[in-house]
Amino acid sequence: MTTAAATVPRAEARVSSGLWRDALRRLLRNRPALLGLFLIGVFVTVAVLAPVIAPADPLARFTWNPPSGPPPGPAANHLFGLDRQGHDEFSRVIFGARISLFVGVISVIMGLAMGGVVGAIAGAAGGRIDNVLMRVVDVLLAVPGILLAIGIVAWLDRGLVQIMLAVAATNAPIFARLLRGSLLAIRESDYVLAARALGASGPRLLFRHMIPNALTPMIVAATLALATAIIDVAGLGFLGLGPPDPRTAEWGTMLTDSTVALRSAPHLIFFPGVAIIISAIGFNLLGDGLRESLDPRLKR
Amino acid sequence: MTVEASSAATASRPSATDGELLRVDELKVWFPITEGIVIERHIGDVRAVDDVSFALRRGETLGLVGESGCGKSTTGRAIIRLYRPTSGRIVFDGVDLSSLEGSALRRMRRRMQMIFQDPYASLNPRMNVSGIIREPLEIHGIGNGAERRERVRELLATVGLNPDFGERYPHEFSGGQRQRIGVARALALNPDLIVADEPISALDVSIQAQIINLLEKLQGQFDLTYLFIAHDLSVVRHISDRIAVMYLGRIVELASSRDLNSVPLHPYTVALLSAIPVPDPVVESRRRRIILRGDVPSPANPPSGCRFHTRCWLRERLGNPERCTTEDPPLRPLASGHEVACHFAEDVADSIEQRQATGRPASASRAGAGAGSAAAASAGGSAAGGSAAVGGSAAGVSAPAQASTPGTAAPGA
Amino acid sequence: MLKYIVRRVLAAIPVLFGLSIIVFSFIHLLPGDPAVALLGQHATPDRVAKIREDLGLDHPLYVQYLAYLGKLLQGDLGKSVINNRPVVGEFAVRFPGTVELTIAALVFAVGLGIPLGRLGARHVQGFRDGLVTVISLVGISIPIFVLGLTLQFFLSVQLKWLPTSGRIDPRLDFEAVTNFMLVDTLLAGRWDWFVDAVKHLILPAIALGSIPLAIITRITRAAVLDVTNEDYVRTARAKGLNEHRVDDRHIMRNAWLPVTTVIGLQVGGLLAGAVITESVFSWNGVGKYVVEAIKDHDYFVVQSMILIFAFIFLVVNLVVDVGYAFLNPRIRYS
Amino acid sequence: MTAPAMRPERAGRTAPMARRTHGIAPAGPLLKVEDLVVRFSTHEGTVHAVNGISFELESGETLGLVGESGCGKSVTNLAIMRLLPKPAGRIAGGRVEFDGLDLVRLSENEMRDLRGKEVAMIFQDPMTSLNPVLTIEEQMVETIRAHRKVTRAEARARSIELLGMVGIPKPETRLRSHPHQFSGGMRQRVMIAMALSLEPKLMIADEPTTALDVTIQAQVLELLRDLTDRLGTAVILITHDLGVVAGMTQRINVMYAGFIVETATTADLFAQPSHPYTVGLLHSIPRLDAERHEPLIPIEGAPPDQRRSPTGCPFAPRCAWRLPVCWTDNPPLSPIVAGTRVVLTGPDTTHRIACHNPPTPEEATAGMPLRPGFIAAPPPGVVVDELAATLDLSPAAAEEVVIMTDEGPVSTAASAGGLPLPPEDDQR
Repeated sequence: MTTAAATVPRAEARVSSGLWRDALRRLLRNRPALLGLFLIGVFVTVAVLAPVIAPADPLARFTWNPPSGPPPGPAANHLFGLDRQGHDEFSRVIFGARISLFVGVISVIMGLAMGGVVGAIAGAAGGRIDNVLMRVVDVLLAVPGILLAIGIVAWLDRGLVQIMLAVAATNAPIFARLLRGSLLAIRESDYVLAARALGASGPRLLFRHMIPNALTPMIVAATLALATAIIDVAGLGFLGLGPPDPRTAEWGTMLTDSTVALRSAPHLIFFPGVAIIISAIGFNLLGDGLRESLDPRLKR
Repeated sequence: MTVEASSAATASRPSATDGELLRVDELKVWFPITEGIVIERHIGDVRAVDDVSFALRRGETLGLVGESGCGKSTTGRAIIRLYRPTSGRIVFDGVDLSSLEGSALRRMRRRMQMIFQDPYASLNPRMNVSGIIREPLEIHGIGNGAERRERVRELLATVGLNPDFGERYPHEFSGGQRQRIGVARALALNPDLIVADEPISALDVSIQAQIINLLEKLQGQFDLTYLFIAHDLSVVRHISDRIAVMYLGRIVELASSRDLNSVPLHPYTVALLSAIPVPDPVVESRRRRIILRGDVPSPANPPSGCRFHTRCWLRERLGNPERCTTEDPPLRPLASGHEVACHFAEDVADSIEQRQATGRPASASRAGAGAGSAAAASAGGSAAGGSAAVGGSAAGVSAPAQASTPGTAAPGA
Repeated sequence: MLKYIVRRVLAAIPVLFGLSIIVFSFIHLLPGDPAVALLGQHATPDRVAKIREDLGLDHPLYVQYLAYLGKLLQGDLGKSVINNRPVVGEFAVRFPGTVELTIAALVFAVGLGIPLGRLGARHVQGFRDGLVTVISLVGISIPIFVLGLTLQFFLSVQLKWLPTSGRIDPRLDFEAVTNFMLVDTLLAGRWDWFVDAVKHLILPAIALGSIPLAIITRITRAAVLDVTNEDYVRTARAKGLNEHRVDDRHIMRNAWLPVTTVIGLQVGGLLAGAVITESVFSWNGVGKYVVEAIKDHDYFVVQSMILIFAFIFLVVNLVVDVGYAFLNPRIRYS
Repeated sequence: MTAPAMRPERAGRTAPMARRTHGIAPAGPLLKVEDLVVRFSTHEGTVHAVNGISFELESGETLGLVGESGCGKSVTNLAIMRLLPKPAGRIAGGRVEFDGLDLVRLSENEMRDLRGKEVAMIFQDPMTSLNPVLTIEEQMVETIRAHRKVTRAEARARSIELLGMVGIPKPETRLRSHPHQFSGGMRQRVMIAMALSLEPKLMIADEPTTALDVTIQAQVLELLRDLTDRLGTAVILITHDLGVVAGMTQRINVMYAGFIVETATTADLFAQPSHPYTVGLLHSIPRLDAERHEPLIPIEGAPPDQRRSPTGCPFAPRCAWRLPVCWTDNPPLSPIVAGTRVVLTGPDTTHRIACHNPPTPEEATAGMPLRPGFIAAPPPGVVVDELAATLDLSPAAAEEVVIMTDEGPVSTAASAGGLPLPPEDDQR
């Protein structure tokens, strides 16, 4: 391997570029990542433009014949069919993207903020402070992901904010661990030593040297966490811990009583399910692509 | 510890010796070894640097040489105060650095800089070259934007890089060029002292000379004082005025570059010199290699007495005197400017080993040129006759590290 | 080695303490009046008074905590507010179901994930590798309940190959001895019952095991690729060993190290996933118990279950760490 | 040292071999590499790692392969062993004949039989070349049992014997240790023991001491020399250290950018270094035995980008002696004295270089061209005046060159925009 590495020249001669721009260039050459970007693009567009795209109000009720029979499946007037309350499933799937995107993004940002601060303090301070903070993180990590979220929602009662907090709380310790790990490694790197030898102050070391170099794994983790967040939010909804109003168009909640629908109305499982999978695949693809392009050594 | 008191004394004293820029006194840098999860227990120390003293005159280059783990890099880093000394003093231009903190330390850092070994690791990959070189100016608030830009261009030119390359990032440069960037950064504040920690050992042979020449040129140009740390004695000798040889956290020999090479007086230095291959088969055939047995002991648990005694060829020849294992030899002057930490250094002087190691012909063995068999035979003969003591007692099994002994292996085969 | 195990066990103690504090806060710091929150708005005043006394809510917090800790150490996990049954008893009956499911899922994930990962690594960048990558991507992106419902729809509803839900045909009548269906049916001496239990187990195990499968596949592939580039693998080839041996002894022996760690971490994910899986498949285990408790606002149950799950997770990780140390001579001899 | 003591024996052993080569004996040399070409496919393009090199090796001979990182010396040997990293590396042409077998065309199974048994290899970093999770015993025994039908106990006994031979104390107990329980020097001894366990005809040592301290290096080289000598093993020693080859080898190939640029007996090479690159290398390193402050003369620039297919002499951009022809024609390896009959191995090996304008012995000693008014030829298409205006190209003035000394002047001029050649990985 060493020989191969030694013979493989480093970078192409080109106009000067930072590592970020290099990474972007590599990302744009990565086909799976582009597919991921495309899926995310569709997802975000649908979420943002939901009122424009959706043919019906997600809460509007339609009727079907016979009223005692199962709700009708896909048809020309209702692309994804109707649910058992007579809502237009297509419109609900479209509006569901809003909640998934909103809750997912906010909870990942909250998780990043909480985990980032803890990780940065632990990684920058090291020693005893690090030790104490990491024990706390260990405790949170000991409670398996969605169970922690369930506990938090059960504790704080149902509600969008509670869901965000719950999902954030499952992500935060992971981010904290990750950032702390990279910071501790970077702390010992030669370029940080060099900056210290120049007399750089603590904040300068942290913000100019350590954090910028610790960001890449965080970016990757955050992207992948978006996929998990969407799944977790839907999971809470599925367990009946979703938004307090049961009529809310939320993908997981829409699946809640689908167990009954299995036999009579499989379209009520299929469409929200596919929506969740596609958006999760999008973020997973992008996350993997980012990992490869941000750290070219991983590329094979 | 009386460090505090004596440091106050030094501080009040005006620059004692003329032209002395740096004095390191009884420097110790120990790294604690701890055990336990909740409560950490201190169970020992890695004595990376254990009682080291030397001085640097303004404008000179002192080479610090030794094998990995001998504490040379730790010494350099402690001087720059990347590590806090466990004890001892580091007096830089009359100021004791060992206990300085905060802004006082930061002010002193303007005057001493460091060049690192690995040009790939020592530059922040997320900063462009001018950002890297500008950083010391920013930290110390020197100049305004335009002046700093100008200074960066000037520095790039000084180290032999295109001043227009400032916007590029480290990964776009080769190892040699990166090391030039590191040098430019070190020069930015016009320091008095530069600690160069293995500045060329990560570079390809043909690039090494570029950096050495650059460092030499800069020294003349900017009146720099170098502490040049390296494991390669031939490089150190080339660039240094004086050389300190370190072994297991101690300086074992300190001499002018010339003396160290021609009349090494510590058995370790002799062995080190003899171990370095010379790119000349004729010389190689004439030289006699001293093969030290075994590995360097752990600095967490150094041997008693003289730290080199476990591997010392001289001790073996002298019949293992007890003094070596019980008494720690101090660094003592043997000739003018030549200090050695060995009880029996007098026995090294003009020994066959010393002559062999330095490549000076032993009495009658300057045989004909070429690597032909004539030369070989005569050198071999002299080896067998002259210094059987080195390996004689260790023919194979009993002293495994000396698996082969020159005098015995060849004729036997 | 023993020292290492002792150290690992000791290191888990502060985590357990931290956990007990968090779980304690869960009830004693419920927003509003905990007693009211526990019993609901319409509880009778004397019930509220009773629970206030039980929880010691009138005492300072640290006294409350010490009392709680004292009970915990005696193995008292409290009683359900709804039906007054002790949590420990309910747990004992339901836990085997969860264990059975989790083990089955783990077997599925490990048994399929490792060969898939090795396959991908061996044909890196080839078609098979692409397939493996897609499998692991989908596996990680598909929620348990979506996969579970899909499997139910196709394999149970449409094809009728496997039962939709439950642990065993409810019409069967046999004595629950261990509460492990696979064991109990065998104890009953009925092979056909055993087969029925296995059939019930398949779909939930696949649904639950899909995410760990994806992760294990991925990490195995990466670990094998990493190790393949190590110098010692080149040494092994340079010694003239055959590929089979290079693969087994030199690559896999080392690749196992990261894989082991990840498998250990997956156990936590499986326990959490069991909560959802059991809901999808009406699987009578601890997970379903938790979900029901949440819906009933039966906080004591939720509290205790979180504690127990975390405890199990810690124990499993401890076991994995020790296994890791056993596989890795660097730790074994330190 | 043992160098002197050993030489007569070496000479004695190689002499008949040399005779055999040129006599009627049917057996050819032990190893015959002909026009070997190795390519690497990377994301950034094809790397021309080895570009048609040829050399031979007699039984028992010790050959040095010298050059800087990326020059193709390690790749050459991995190609011989057919251990190029897959799927990136491949042998794109040429023959490798070992003991009458064409290694390039051998089946994987046949090749495997050869590895470890006939050709053994030790690597640069003893810290990573041994499997960390297996005991030394497991690793040694499996080597022996891969090639010999012996019992585990017999293989173990042999392992103990081998460890003793390489100077590991208490081999019976150490056998049960794991690699991390050994120091670097000791691990390299284990590697040597393992490599020699089947008494191979050829041992390839790839920078065996680069990762070791100098006193440990002395131990290991001593051991390596002694053992291969005793067993009559031919050795290819790969190193960047001219000092190491000076004391260890009988012949040397100097490699640059995937070409052999100079080949000679060790004595000849150092007595009369004749390729500008060899001369440059010798002047790049301070010598322990030199008078102090003999100035170093660096080789300017950096090695070429091997993703471009080579045109002209690969060393031309960095060469102080280059002529206009050097930019366009790659010189073949030819005797330094024109018309000499070429001997490929043994003590009479013909001293050959690949150079259009070799330095004279005086110039080689001085390390720079001495011919009055000589100036290295500018790249084709560039007017001298224009170039001289930008750069001072004479090596003597090199230190003073302000602009892009590291880039090599060519790149500046060739791409008028001032773009440098892509940086090379000149670490290691």
